[in-house]
Amino acid sequence: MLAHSLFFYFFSTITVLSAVMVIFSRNTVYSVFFLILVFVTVSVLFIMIGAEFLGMIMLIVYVGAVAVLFLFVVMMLNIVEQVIKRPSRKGFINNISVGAIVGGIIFLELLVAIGGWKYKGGFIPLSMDKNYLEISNTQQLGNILYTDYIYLFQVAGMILLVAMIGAITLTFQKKPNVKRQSYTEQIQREKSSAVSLVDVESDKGVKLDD
Amino acid sequence: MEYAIIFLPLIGSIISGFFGKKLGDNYSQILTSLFVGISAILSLFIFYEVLTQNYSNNKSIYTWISSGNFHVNWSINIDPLTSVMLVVVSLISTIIHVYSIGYMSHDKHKPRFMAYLSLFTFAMLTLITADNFLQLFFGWEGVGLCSYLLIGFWYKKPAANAAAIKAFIVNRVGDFGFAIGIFLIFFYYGTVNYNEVFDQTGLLKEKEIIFLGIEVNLITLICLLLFIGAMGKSAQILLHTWLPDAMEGPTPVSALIHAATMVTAGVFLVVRCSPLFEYSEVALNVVAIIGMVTAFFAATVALVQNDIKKIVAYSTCSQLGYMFFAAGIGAYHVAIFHLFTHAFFKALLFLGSGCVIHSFNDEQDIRSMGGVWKKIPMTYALMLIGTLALTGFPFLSGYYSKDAIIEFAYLKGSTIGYYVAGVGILTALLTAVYSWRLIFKTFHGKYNNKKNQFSSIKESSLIMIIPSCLLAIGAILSGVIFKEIFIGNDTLFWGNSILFLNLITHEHPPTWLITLTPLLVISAIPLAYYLFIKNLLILRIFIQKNQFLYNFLINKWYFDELYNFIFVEPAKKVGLFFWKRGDVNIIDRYGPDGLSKIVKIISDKAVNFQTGYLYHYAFVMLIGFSVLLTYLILY
Amino acid sequence: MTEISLGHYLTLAAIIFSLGILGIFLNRKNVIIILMSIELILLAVNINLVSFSIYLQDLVGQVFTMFILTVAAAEASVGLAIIVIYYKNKGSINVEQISSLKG
Amino acid sequence: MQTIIYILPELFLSLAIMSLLMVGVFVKKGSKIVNLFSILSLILLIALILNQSDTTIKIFNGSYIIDNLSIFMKVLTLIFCFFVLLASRDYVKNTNIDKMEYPIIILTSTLGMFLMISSYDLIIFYLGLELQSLSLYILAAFNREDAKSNEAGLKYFVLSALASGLLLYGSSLIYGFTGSTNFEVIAANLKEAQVGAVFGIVFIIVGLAFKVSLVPFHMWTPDVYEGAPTSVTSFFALIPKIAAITVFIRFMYVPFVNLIDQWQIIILFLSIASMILGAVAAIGQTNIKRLMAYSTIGHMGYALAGLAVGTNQGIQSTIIYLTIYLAMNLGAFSCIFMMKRENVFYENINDLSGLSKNHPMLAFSFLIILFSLAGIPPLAGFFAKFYIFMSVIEAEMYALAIIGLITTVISAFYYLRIIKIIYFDKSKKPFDTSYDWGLKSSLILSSILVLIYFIYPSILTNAVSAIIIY
Amino acid sequence: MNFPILSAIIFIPLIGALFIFITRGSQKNVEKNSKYVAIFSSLTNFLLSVFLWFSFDMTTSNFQFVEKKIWMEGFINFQLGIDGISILFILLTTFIAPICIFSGIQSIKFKLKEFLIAILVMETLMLGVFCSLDLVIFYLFFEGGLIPMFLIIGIWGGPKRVYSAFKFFLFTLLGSVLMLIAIISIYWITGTTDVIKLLDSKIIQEYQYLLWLAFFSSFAVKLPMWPVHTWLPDAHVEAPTAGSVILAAILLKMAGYGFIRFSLGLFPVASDYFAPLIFTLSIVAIIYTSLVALMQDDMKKLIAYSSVAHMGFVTIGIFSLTKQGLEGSIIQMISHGLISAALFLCVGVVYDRYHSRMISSYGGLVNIMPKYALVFMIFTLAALGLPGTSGFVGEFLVLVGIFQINVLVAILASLGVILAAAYMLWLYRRVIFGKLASAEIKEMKDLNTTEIYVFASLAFLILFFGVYPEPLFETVNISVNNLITNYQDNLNFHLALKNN
Repeated sequence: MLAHSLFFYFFSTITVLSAVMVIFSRNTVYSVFFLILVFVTVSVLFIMIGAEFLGMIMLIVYVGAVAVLFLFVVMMLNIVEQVIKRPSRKGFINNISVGAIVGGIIFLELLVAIGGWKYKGGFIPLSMDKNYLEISNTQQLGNILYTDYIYLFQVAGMILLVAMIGAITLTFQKKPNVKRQSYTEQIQREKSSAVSLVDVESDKGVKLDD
Repeated sequence: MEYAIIFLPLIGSIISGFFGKKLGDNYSQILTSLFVGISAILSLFIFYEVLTQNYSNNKSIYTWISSGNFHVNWSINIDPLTSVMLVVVSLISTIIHVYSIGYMSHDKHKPRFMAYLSLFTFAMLTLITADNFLQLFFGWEGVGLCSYLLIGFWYKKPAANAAAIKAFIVNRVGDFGFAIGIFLIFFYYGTVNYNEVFDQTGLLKEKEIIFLGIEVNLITLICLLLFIGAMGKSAQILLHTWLPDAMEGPTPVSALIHAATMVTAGVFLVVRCSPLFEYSEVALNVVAIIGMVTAFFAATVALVQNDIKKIVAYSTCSQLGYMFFAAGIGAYHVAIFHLFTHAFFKALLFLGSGCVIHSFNDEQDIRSMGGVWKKIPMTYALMLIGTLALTGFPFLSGYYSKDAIIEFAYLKGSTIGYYVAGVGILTALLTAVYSWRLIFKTFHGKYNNKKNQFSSIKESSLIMIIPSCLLAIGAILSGVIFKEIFIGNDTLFWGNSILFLNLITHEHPPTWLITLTPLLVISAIPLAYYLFIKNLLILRIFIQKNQFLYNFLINKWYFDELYNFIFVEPAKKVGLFFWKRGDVNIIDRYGPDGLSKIVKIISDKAVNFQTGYLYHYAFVMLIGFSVLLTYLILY
Repeated sequence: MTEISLGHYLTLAAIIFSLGILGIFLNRKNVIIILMSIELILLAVNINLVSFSIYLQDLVGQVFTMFILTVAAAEASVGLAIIVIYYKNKGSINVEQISSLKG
Repeated sequence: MQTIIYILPELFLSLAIMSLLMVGVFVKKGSKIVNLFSILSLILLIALILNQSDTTIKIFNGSYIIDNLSIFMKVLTLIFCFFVLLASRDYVKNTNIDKMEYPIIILTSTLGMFLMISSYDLIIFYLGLELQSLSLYILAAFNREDAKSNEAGLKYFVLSALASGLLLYGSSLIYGFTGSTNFEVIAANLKEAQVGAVFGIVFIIVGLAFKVSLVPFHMWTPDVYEGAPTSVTSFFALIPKIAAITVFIRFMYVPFVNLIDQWQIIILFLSIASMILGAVAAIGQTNIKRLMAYSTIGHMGYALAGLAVGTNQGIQSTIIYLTIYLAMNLGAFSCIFMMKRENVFYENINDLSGLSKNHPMLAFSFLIILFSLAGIPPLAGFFAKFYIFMSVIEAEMYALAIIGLITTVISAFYYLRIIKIIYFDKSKKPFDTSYDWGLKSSLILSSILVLIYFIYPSILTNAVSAIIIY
Repeated sequence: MNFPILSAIIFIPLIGALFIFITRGSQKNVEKNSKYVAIFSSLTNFLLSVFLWFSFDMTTSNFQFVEKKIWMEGFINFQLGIDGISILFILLTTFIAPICIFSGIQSIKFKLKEFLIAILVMETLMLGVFCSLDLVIFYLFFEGGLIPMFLIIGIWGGPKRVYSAFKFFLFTLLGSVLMLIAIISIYWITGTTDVIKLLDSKIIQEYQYLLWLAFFSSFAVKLPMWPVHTWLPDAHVEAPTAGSVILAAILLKMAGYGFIRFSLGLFPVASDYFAPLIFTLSIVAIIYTSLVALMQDDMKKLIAYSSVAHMGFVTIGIFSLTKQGLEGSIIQMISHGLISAALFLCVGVVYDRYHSRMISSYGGLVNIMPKYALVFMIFTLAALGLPGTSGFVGEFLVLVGIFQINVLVAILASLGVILAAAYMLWLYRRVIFGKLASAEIKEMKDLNTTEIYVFASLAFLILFFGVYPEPLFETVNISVNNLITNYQDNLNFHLALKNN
């Protein structure tokens, strides 16, 4: 138990601190790195309480795909260290104060909500429960994902498809100056379209001297 | 027959009014005169029947308004009072129709003029033949309208237009009282029919009502309100201002409307309502006092006026005062008698002055006349007869009626009566003075006119003179002939049409009274001659010494200025204030325009929120969200 | 203190959630940071769901988390695509310059 | 196998999407074919959906529901999707968004909406929502050469992602506090107001309100409407509202039905705020699409007012309002599509000036539609409001009714302003008159509907009377 | 006979409008055909309504020619029917509509087709207001009128038309939305919006006050009463002649009709309670607007202000709740409908010729337009309530009626009569009398034949009803009696309820 709580505090502290850094870091690349750190620690926490599959997926999807994508875009757009113009310093202070107040209020209210929860005794992670250890978390998820949630699974596929179409449609450009090969065109090419004879009149050409 | 009397003028008016152009001037003049003439003959016939057979008739033509128990008929009611009025109206009207043919011979709009005259006759006839207050009111406003139209007949003259409007509006003020009187009558009697009202009056005489927070006697109140109407129409003091101005109209109009008929409608009303007035001592006294004051006031003003028609107009005003105080002391029949005689001689005076004006080529100022009596003897004679009759020269018509009024007032025996009699005598003297002033200034002395050659002055055409002669005959004889019938001690002529609660007998008036007035009147002739012809200096000095008094009189006691100051200007100012301040600056500014401005401001604010910055949008969302959350926590 | 309860996890999630919101408020640099803040919010959701799922001994929460992961990935790809084309057009993704549409 | 029959429309739609995608990729100049077939498939879908039985069926462990509401809303979605595609064909052809992906993405978003409409479970709802939203992000930014379109897409994306985040957080709370994601189970477990669950409700309402564009979660609407290509704007203004309102109804009246005291006040607040802002902020607008955005905000406020009432009548009035709103907006956008001069599309309101002279019929239709939007009787827009106020007043929410009607007056102002420009102002150069038949027909249809709806208004009431949720 | 005559009357103009709408062809032909169709349909309608009047049974107070169709299933039926009060307004409407069309044909220079459509649609809507026996239907027609009127003012109006049209539209809309709330509330309180049923049902006293106020807000704006009258002068001034005519002659009457039919019929307790308020506002309106009218230099504005004053009499009469007052106000409405229509047409005549509404632009018109001067005189006199014109009958009865209730009100209202004389005569004098104001107006032509017929018919009616208003009284008599009896019963019922 103690280990559990120690780990929890350790990782959650890191999580919170890196989350803070995500927001406050001036360098966007650093922000992305801190985001990755947040994901990693949270996936550790997940694994800790018995949601191993999700923990791992988290690493793969978030860290492996999403965060890298972020990084990629940041690099590509070269907005790593943008010069931040602060035309109105007052506005910034206002932003901080308003943000802090609103964020604080929401946080406190969430605490109230969480405090209102009537806990049924202690929080026992599944990993401690013997009965559930017989089937792994992954298998459990698999069991229901492909049966009860098959419809959702399909829909998720659809979402990914849309995301793909969208990303391609939006960013894919045929550049007019770039020459591309088309085998069919090359093969079907005939003489008539390729070669033409031109009668050249004499003395009408370009005079290089002028 | 009654229908013919009333509707012939209307038909004549319509034909001449709408088809006058096609008909031609002559035909429309002849037609209207003819129709009115027939109506006059028929009225005489009816008068004769009333006189001999006590004929009376109440014809209901059809229902005019019937709303719940408010039920009014168009009707023709013939009784002695009506018959007298019928004669006066239709006869004078006929004469003036004929006279107008001559007088208006140079005007371009003859058919229109004749149409108006006939229409007026029609309205006046409906007024007097009414058997209920509402029809009376119809005629009342109808004659007001015609008066308006006729005063403004020469529409190019701004003064005429102004006078016309003034006449109408001042009359409206009177009508306002009249109308409220009718409301009161209907409210308490449940009817506006004369007979039904008069029958109940006895029962209601003690009734006190709260009117606008003041407790008053019902009958008194009704009478006073009706009398306000009468004051307006009959140009009594306070509401008299329109009458002198009305002289802007053509002279026949002045004769017909503003001397002989319309203005006497007020007297007619009071007499007609004698069953009401008799029950109200207060109202009668008010009538008497107003009449008295008017008589005196108008006479004083007439003393200094220079416009020939205005003098006659003020004289009319003054004579109407006589009639009213006659009625006010309860001598209704005398009032009507004076009305009757006055109609003749005053119409005569007007027609005469019309002739004078005509002769002088539309000159009206008596200072620019004089010394022409030989040139226009007929006119002179007519004017002389009229003046004599007016001043009450013995044995002419005015003598009988006016002196009768004074005598009755004296015999009444009350304080008011004595006052009235006194003022009546004084006024009679004044009347004589200004009348003779008129005569002397106009016909005697030096010829003062600059515009016209002396030789160009000529007698008016026969078509003007002959009708005037008829009137002259009336002015001379009407007093003698009808004295006994109208105001004789034991006359039964009036029948039920006039109610006397306590009839004043005029058995034995004191001799000094009988002789005093004529003496004064006659003595005024030389006095006037001396002052206005022989020795102008005295007056001039007198005027210089009493500049204030003179100005006071020549400005007609400053009534016009006063009204202008109290009513007209404030009304305009308030109207402007309401419009510019009230409507534009307050209602619109804070109402629709203000609201739209506020909405616009809010709109701009709301649009300003939409800064375009992503993080602002997120702020708004999150702030909104946290507000909702907080609200629910606190809720 | 020593025993880690559901409340601890929920509190952690709440903190991360609030930080995500704060991030949106504070950010004056570029849109990508906002996207990352949103990712933080999603992470908070995931923590919530997983811990609830464990607590309730009910797998639905974890399934839900999986789908959220999927969607988050898809969203990130589309979002970044939009950012890229925006950058191509405007040469900047500074949030203070994204305001041609307003009013 | 039985289940498959029930989800036949969804299956058909997915298959259509994939096969059309194939066609589009592999057939040269496939965009025309894709366009045509996607429109055709919508018609087929209507047939398929109408074929479904009208008894309530729940499938996939009760996570997917097919009932009167869902059928009605799906049909509504399809019909208007069909007309929007038809009306915008001309526009799409004349701008550089004429790609084969365009109809496909519209179809995917439709699929997402189907999922939302039928969802009976938080997860499936979320997936449907995201499917739809992803498609919409893409659509908003579809004109990638146009910076405005990109900006619209970016703004919509960021804010929508934020809204989804909030919504998800709420879902997680609800899940935690009730132990289930199924609507009925949630309803069964949410008997009394627990703070956490109430929070969850607020979070979810915020997410939904964003989709319906209610104040203060509306901020994206004007910008996105203005920036996105007009064809996409018309889609935005019409179709997602159907699904969002349906989901709103479902959430409020199935899982959260017992906590009506808690959420009613929120809905009221949102509704009133939207009415006011929609009325006020549109006044100064010069871009007609932007103006339509504010108008939409206002209209959604009214629609929500019916929802706040908490009766079946209220829900039905909301649905009627929505339907009439769709018809009116279809007409309005058809008119906007006609603002074309020499193949360039105009968006400024002033470009309409003197329209009545050059195009009397178009002006007349616009007139009818605008008056209807303003809610002036006897046009359909009035009846929409009438039903809403019927139910609002039945619940004795007089303040809401009065505010609603006063904002009607204010909003009448800006509709009148357009009419003023069309009818009272000097005419400009005429627009092109070579309208596409699809555009013409959708305009004529919608304006006739709006105009003659008063003859037999029971037609909609009868149609929705079967929808009983609560 | 089951011929739905009321529906026919209501929808004939609409059908005419449809015909005009679908006419195609060259500009000239279209205009010609539209003219014929418009004149034909409006005249047919007038004849039909006269026929309706003749077949109307004046001996019963029940609603006649009742038609009922299911409309909104379950709660609202499309129900039409008339009693003695409404039929007069129907006649007025069908009479004024052709006049407007004639006037429009004369003076509208562009978009004539659309104009005729607008007028015909307007006619349909106005007739609907007077025929409908269901609150919702009533509201539909009542509000629907805003659309064509807005267009008439806005398209064919004067230079400030946009402001005026907006003011008119938004002002009246704001007023009537509250009425919509009240109508719906009535539905939920009583379970019906059927007027016949509602007249028998007794709405609880506490509700009545608010409902009355809501209805009042709508009618007061429409009527218009002080201080919400400011839209009227603007609207009148800017509207084309035909628009002003419709506005003054009929639109304002819808509010008066509404007061009689709904405020009195449905909320007697509240009507009783609020009558002093009405009196106060009306008195203020009469005196205030009369004084304002006195200062106007724009003819139409002057007449518009006078309309406000005249409508003040109407409200006073209605809420005096006496037989005379009610009948008087009905007659006043009819006569004001005719008179104000005529006066606006008069202004239109000179406006068409010289394009100025300023009084100062004219003067001495009698020299060149004697016929015009004559008709103008008749209408001026009618407007100032001269006995013998219909204006007098109405005004006088109203005053008789109110005098029985409140003397002070009667006296103050009578003051308005004096002022009316002042401003009308002054107007007349400045426009017609005097010397010709300028050389340019010398070219103005006198009335043409169409105008003469139009004016003659109006003048005839005004004078006819002035000396023989009996047909009007007969028509409304029983209905008004019934109205008052019901009102008193209802009031007593509530009083008894309160006392117990």
